[in-house]
Amino acid sequence: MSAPTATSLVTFDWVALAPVAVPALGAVLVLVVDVLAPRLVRLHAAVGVLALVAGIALAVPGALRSADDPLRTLCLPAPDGACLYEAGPLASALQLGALASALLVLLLSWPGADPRDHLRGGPAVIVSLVLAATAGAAGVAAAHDLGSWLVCLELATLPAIALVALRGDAPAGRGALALLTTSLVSFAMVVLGAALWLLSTGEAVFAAGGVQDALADPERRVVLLLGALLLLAGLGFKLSLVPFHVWTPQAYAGATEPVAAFLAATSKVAALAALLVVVQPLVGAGTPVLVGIGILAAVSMTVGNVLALVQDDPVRLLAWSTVAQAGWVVLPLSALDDDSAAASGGYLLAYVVATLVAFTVVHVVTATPRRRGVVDQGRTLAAYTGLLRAHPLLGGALGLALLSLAGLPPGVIGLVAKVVALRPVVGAGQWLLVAVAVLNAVIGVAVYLRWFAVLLRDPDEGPARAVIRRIPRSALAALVLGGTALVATSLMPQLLLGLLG
Amino acid sequence: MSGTATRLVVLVPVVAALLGLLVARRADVRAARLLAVGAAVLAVLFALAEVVGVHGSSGARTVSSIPALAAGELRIPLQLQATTATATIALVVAVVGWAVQVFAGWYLKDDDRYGIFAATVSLFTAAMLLVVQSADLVLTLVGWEVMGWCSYLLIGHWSRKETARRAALKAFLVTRLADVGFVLGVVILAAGAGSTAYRRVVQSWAGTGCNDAGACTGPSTTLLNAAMVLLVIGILGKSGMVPFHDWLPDAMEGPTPASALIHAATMVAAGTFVLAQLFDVLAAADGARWLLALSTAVTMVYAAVLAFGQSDLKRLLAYSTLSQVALMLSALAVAPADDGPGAGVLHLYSHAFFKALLFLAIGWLSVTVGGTAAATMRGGVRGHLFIRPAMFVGLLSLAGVPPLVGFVSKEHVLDAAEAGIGAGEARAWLVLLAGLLTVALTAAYCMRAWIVLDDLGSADIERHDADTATVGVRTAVTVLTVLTVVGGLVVVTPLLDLGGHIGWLVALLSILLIVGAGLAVRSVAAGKDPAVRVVGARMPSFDAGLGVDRLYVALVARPVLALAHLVVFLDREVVDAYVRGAAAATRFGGTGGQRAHRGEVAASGLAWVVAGVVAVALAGVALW
Amino acid sequence: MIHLTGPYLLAAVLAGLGTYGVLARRNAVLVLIGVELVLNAANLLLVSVGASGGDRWAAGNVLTLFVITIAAAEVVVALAVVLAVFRLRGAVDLSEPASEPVSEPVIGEADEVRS
Amino acid sequence: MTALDVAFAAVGLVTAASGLLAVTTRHVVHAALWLVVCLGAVAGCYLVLGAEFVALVQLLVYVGAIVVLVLFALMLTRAPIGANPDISTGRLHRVLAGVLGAGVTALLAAALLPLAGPAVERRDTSTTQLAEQLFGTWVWPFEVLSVLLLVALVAAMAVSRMTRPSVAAEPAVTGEDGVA
Amino acid sequence: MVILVSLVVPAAVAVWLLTGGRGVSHRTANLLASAASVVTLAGVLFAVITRPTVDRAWVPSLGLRWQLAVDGISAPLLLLTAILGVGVVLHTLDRPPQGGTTAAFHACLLLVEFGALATFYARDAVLFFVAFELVLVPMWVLITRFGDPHDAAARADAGGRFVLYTAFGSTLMLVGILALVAKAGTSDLDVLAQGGGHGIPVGTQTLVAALLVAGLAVKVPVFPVHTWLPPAHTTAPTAGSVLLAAVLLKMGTYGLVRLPLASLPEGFAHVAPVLAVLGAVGILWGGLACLVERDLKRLVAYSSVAHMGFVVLGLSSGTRTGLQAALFANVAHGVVSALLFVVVGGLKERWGSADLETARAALREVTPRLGFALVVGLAASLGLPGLAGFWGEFLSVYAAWSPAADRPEGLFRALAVVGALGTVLAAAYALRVLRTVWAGERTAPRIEDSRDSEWDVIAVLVLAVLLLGIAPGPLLALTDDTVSTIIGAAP
Repeated sequence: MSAPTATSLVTFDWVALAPVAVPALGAVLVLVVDVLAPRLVRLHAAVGVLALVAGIALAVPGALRSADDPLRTLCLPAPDGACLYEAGPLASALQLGALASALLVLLLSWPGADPRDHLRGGPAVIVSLVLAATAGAAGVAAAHDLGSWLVCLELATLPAIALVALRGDAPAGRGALALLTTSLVSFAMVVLGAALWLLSTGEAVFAAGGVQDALADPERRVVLLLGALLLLAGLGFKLSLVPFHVWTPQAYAGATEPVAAFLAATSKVAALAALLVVVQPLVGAGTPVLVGIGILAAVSMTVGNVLALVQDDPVRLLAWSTVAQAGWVVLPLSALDDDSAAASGGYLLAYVVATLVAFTVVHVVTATPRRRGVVDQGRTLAAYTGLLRAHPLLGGALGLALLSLAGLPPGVIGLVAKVVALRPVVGAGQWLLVAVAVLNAVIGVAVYLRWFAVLLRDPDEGPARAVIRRIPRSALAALVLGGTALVATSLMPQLLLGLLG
Repeated sequence: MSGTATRLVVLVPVVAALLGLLVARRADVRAARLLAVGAAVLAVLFALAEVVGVHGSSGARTVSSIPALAAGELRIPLQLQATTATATIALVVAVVGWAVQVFAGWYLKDDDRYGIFAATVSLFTAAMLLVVQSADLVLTLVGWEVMGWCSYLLIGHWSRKETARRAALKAFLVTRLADVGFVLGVVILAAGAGSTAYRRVVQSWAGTGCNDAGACTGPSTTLLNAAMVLLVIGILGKSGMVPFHDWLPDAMEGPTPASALIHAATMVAAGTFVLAQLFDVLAAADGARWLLALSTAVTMVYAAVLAFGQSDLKRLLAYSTLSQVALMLSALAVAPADDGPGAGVLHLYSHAFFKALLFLAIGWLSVTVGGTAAATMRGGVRGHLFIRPAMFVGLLSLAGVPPLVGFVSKEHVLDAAEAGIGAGEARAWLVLLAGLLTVALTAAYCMRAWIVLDDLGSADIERHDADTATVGVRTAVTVLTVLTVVGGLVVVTPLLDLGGHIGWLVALLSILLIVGAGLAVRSVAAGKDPAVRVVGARMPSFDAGLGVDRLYVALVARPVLALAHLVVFLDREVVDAYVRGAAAATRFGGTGGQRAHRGEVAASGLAWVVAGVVAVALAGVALW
Repeated sequence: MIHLTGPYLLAAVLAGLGTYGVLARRNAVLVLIGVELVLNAANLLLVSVGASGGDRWAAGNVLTLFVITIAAAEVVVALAVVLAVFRLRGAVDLSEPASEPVSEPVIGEADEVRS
Repeated sequence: MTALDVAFAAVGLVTAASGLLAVTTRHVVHAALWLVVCLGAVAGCYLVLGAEFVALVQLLVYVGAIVVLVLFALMLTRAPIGANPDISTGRLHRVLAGVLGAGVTALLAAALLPLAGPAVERRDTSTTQLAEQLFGTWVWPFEVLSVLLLVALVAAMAVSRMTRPSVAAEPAVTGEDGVA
Repeated sequence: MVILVSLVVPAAVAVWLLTGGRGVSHRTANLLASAASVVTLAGVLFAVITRPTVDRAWVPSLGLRWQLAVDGISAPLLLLTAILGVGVVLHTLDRPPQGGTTAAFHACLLLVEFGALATFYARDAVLFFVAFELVLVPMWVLITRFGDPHDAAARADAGGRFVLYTAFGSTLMLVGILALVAKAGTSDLDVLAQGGGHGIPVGTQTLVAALLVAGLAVKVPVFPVHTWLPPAHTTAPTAGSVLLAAVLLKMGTYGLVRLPLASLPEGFAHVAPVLAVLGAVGILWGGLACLVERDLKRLVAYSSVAHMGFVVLGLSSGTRTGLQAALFANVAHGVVSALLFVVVGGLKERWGSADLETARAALREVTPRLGFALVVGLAASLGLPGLAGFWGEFLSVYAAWSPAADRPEGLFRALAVVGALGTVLAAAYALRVLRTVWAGERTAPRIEDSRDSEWDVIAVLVLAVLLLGIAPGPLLALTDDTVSTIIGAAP
């Protein structure tokens, strides 16, 4: 990149920046390859996968560092000393989550994997969009200043809108429009919030020092809190927190399953990562922010669960489940102590693994060609009748994913995640919130077991027995990857939680 | 030696019961009979050995049974004891048990469930032996409850009969209800003593409460009275005293050997022995003694009256049991603390013999004549070589004619009451008067029974010739007859520790009463059943126990069932309604929310976003 | 010398107007206009921070540039989506409820034909 | 009141008025044109606040590019020329929107105005300084921004090249050939 | 190590049955499951004798450890679980399950066993919770898939109720555990028990104890959160009912002992009176409901509510006797209810329904073995001495009469009376059942008597009932040390 000029020289550590830079370069590279060899669609996907794998490999070192000694780069010279890029174990773990989930999404949308491939612009566009958005997600996790935070956040959002629209039918259009308008408004709110942040702290970095100064001054304190709340609200959209959630079911249902999976996984990682960057310096900011988060968490999980309970379309069910799980994700943040950020991240990663597996299975089941004369029920729960016996691998993976989401063993990872998420809240003694969480844990069990019960049925009871003859190899790979991750983390939750330091 | 015997006396019938259960499945009656009778003989022998063994040593001896229980603060040593009194009563129980087993082996020889019956009887005997020999309240409770359960099985033995099923149910439930008192009494006593051993309980409750240091901490009299009242309630229930009495006559639905067992030496009399063990405590509990005196006084007269009017001779015997057991217990209610419970125990001893004799005789007779109704049995004993003398002796003893064993023990009871009057206890008057009245009434119904059995109708020699009774049965009846005649001699042995002696004045009075009542009945009879003459059309009501059963149903069963229905209703409509309500509310919220989101209007999403932002911001700023 | 009251007030007014615009419009493109107003309000704040010297590294101005660029990128994508939707539905009315059943099996029918 | 204040008040008034018209007018195209005025006036505000370069970019990018795009979009979506009540939501909705908008203004004003304080010395940021910072301190977001722009372009092209669903179903039938 | 064997074997076999061995025949699956459960039983036996411990890190970032051990409180329950684990598998031998594959059925049985064993082994509060949750899904599958084949809606309802209700309870418990761990700074149950809540303010202790009690009460179940139990029992297959009654309910009481009682004695002292009252209400409530209940399985379920009331009453008294009583009654109820459910389940299979109002052949006449087993079960259920039920209930009443010094004596004494009255209700409903089902003169329609594996299971259970009743000493002695430690730790 360009050489910095003398006065405001920043250090550059390419290795540290690699988890962001590699996918971004990958996106460009895919476009280049597309120009050179437009017919080699599998090559496009392969380049994308390679970029993500490389990104994952390069993100690992950051995750293994201790929390006191994060990866820092883009640091200003001595007197200022602030760094624009700071990736501790938590941020690196979130980067890993974003990259890995994007990898699964790419596998799912592998060219030819979906016989209904309606995506316009060809695989290259999709791959590059996914890569770019992933780069944004990885970037926002480590962004330490308003500039890169805003840019990366938008980089993570904008391609997703296009991805939804790319399916190219009316529901997709509606979903994309909903996502678009909501995201635009939310982005405006975020920018407004960022402006207020800068105004009150006088700092363009998310650092505790400036925040403390601002908090000490009653007048600036209001502005800062208002800014923080606006940022929170803007990110609430991305996390699908109620009341910023309305786009979620529309966009999920409109998009193809891989894109929905992307929205449910990578996009959420980006959102939480962005939120954590904002929230961490606010430790000690006092109640308003915390109460705000708490209210959002409680309302989200309740609304999400209750509505998920009555859905018949698995994608919509997963959409509402996302809303509910988003509530759980931010729940620990309402008790802002040292553990809550890690708790939140841990819960998110557990959710991401489980939900990706669920989406993978939904994708396979929905995309399966039907026999002649068989009514298509791909997007109803009835299509999953007896899946566990008819197709053990799919059924087993989906079952495990659902149980993980419900937080019941054998989906131990989901259970452990609930423990992790509840711990800070209980520790802080926020009993009202705890009560809501307890109720929602129960409703959540009902939500997922309702689906799981369908899997358990006799396959012959189904109105139209789904014949899944052959799972595309890429989807199988995604399934195996996701399933293995789920099983492994269920057996050894430390694999996942350990990432967070 | 006596320790081993003590254990074996209990253990042998238990083992016999368990083996009996296994044998019962095979259709082989002989094996079951051999086992039951053999075990009974063994038990008698061991009991005999125990009596001999105990006689040599002095004082109470405790014998460990199974290891003591570690139940936290409470100590449950689970020991047995071997004293002369316990050994003697155990011997009596064993003998009666043996006689019943022998008799049952013949009486039920064609019954397809004889094996079970014999095993149950063995278990029953074991339980009674346990109660008798127990040195521990919990062991007593064990025996006590097991007896109750066995009585349920025995009474309901002929479970194909609805009446038998109902009688069994009633017997168990009534006694069980009363047992609440027994259990609580035991609990309170044990809680006070920190141990369930009789010795410790008596020490801590009856003692002056002064320890070595001289600090006197007497036990709370309220608690003491409460405990003993509760205990007495349990005993009243088991013994069929008013107001729990109605189960006992109904229990005649069981086979006669079972009746003999329940009525003679075991269940109904067990309370007497338990109270005798706790006599020192009881003596300090005035309230309990009053309760006991009242209930027994009422029962002895009431049951004697009802006995006279029964149309069924077996039920007559049942009511006589009530009356006699009331007499036993009344001795404990009034005997002065110094005299001890000897009179009651003595009556228990004697009643066991003659009542067993009477039941076996009447059972034997019923087989030959085909029923126990007075009308069927008319003249039934005439000409029978065994039953006639046995019946004669039994009824005389029941009536308390000297020098039979019944006379001896009854006089001791009356004497205890007299002594109680001497000690200035008002309830002793009550008991004495009721006792004397009972003496007359007893003589009357005995006379009636004899008139029915011997004077009326004609002997059917052929039926007697067809008598299939085995040698064993004849032996058993003979042995019991002999014991009834000579059993009174026990007062001159040291076997039973008697505090009092026969008061000659009262004895004379009672003899006069007996003779008078007997003659009166005889004169009324004039060739007909005196009861028909006296009671006449009211006999069905006498048979029905004056309708107490309906009272039970109305006062206890119906309200409880109504409550149960209420509980089920509440369970379904209130307790569970919350659960269903929560589920319904959630689902309702779901559909409502779904409807709200159905339009999928992008603009409303935006509206939500903006409204949310403003709300969050306002909330944040306002809360700040 | 300048009072900052003016910029702050104007920013507040613009944000309010933008909010109103977002909510009061049915046409997707016009909603976009509302969003632009809010963005400009934010930019105004950022620039005024720069003008008052309350920041380091010229953050106010630089961020404004960033936001303008991002807005441009957004508008590009937004207009593409709007056009696509217009072509699919013939209108870009945000208040229009979903006319077809929510989970219509559009794809399945096509597959059925093919198989 | 300094001279700068007066200048700011002038452009500010224009900004606010044109902004108001942009969100209330019933002419679709007028709305876009009022936006042009408003954004231009904002550029004037930037000038008053001493940020020449930003003002320039505002004019260039916003007024020059964005608004033109908006106008194009309006035309392509066959927006009606002339007054059209259908472009706004119902009355009640608008009242609510007004309340919320006023709420936002009030909230922001209430929070910000206490911070305004006395007049401050305007600090101009020279374009050189800005450039130095932009390519020094802010080089990383700047580069990411370039990726964002690229991706946005690609995405926009892909999305806008889509055909109608009935036609779109065809490539799927033939398999993998339906690439861009 | 032997602990791990007894955990890994059932889990591994279950997983294999669910994955690799899906298609195996009933006999093979049963053989395999039998082998696994027997090995498990051997492992548990060995563990109970040698008392090994396992302590390995599992999730260090949560401080969660595989901390497993055996002590006097868990040993009886471990044995009970392992024995019944063998029992239910054996019982399935002649009854190929309906509603799903046989492999899945056996796997569910083994998983429930695994979860229960892990719960009783666990010495870490959070691990305890995780293990506690393990049994939910397999049990739910047993109810909803393999339950009463006549009524799918009832199955779904019962299963849903079971899983949601208990999930609610366990989440509450989790909150309690987290609060406890946060306050006490450790999740090691032994350390918690030694600490005895020192240094935690009484108010907090009470709150946390209340949370724990509320959560665990669902599982026990204590009135008024018992309404999941009757439907679950009614619809579950026999093996499921047995596990539910004999193992799952025990996890609740075990948790009550381990968590609030041992770790927060002061707080528990404040909650105990309420708990005791609820327990006593449960005794009456269950007993009364049984008096008019028409469905035999529901009746046994309600009787469970009553029996667990005694356990709770004993626990609440705060004395060593009370705790001993509770632990004994716990095990006794496990054996007795298992026996009853095997018998009643067998009857329901033969009759096609368990409605008491339908006239049927008297068991005493046509199926003496089943009749005998029913008599023994009900006699034990009404607390007949010499059978398992007596000791626990008697000691419970005793403990309620003489509670610990910090309990309201008058209240507890009243509850002792209530408990004693409850035994009469037990007698009443037991005899009601015997009168309608066991005794009678009808001999038609004939049903087949118990034999083969069913009879073996029944025989073993009857023997256990007798053994516990006649010789309660070993069991009481087994728990004695630990009980003294726990109550002794109280200030």
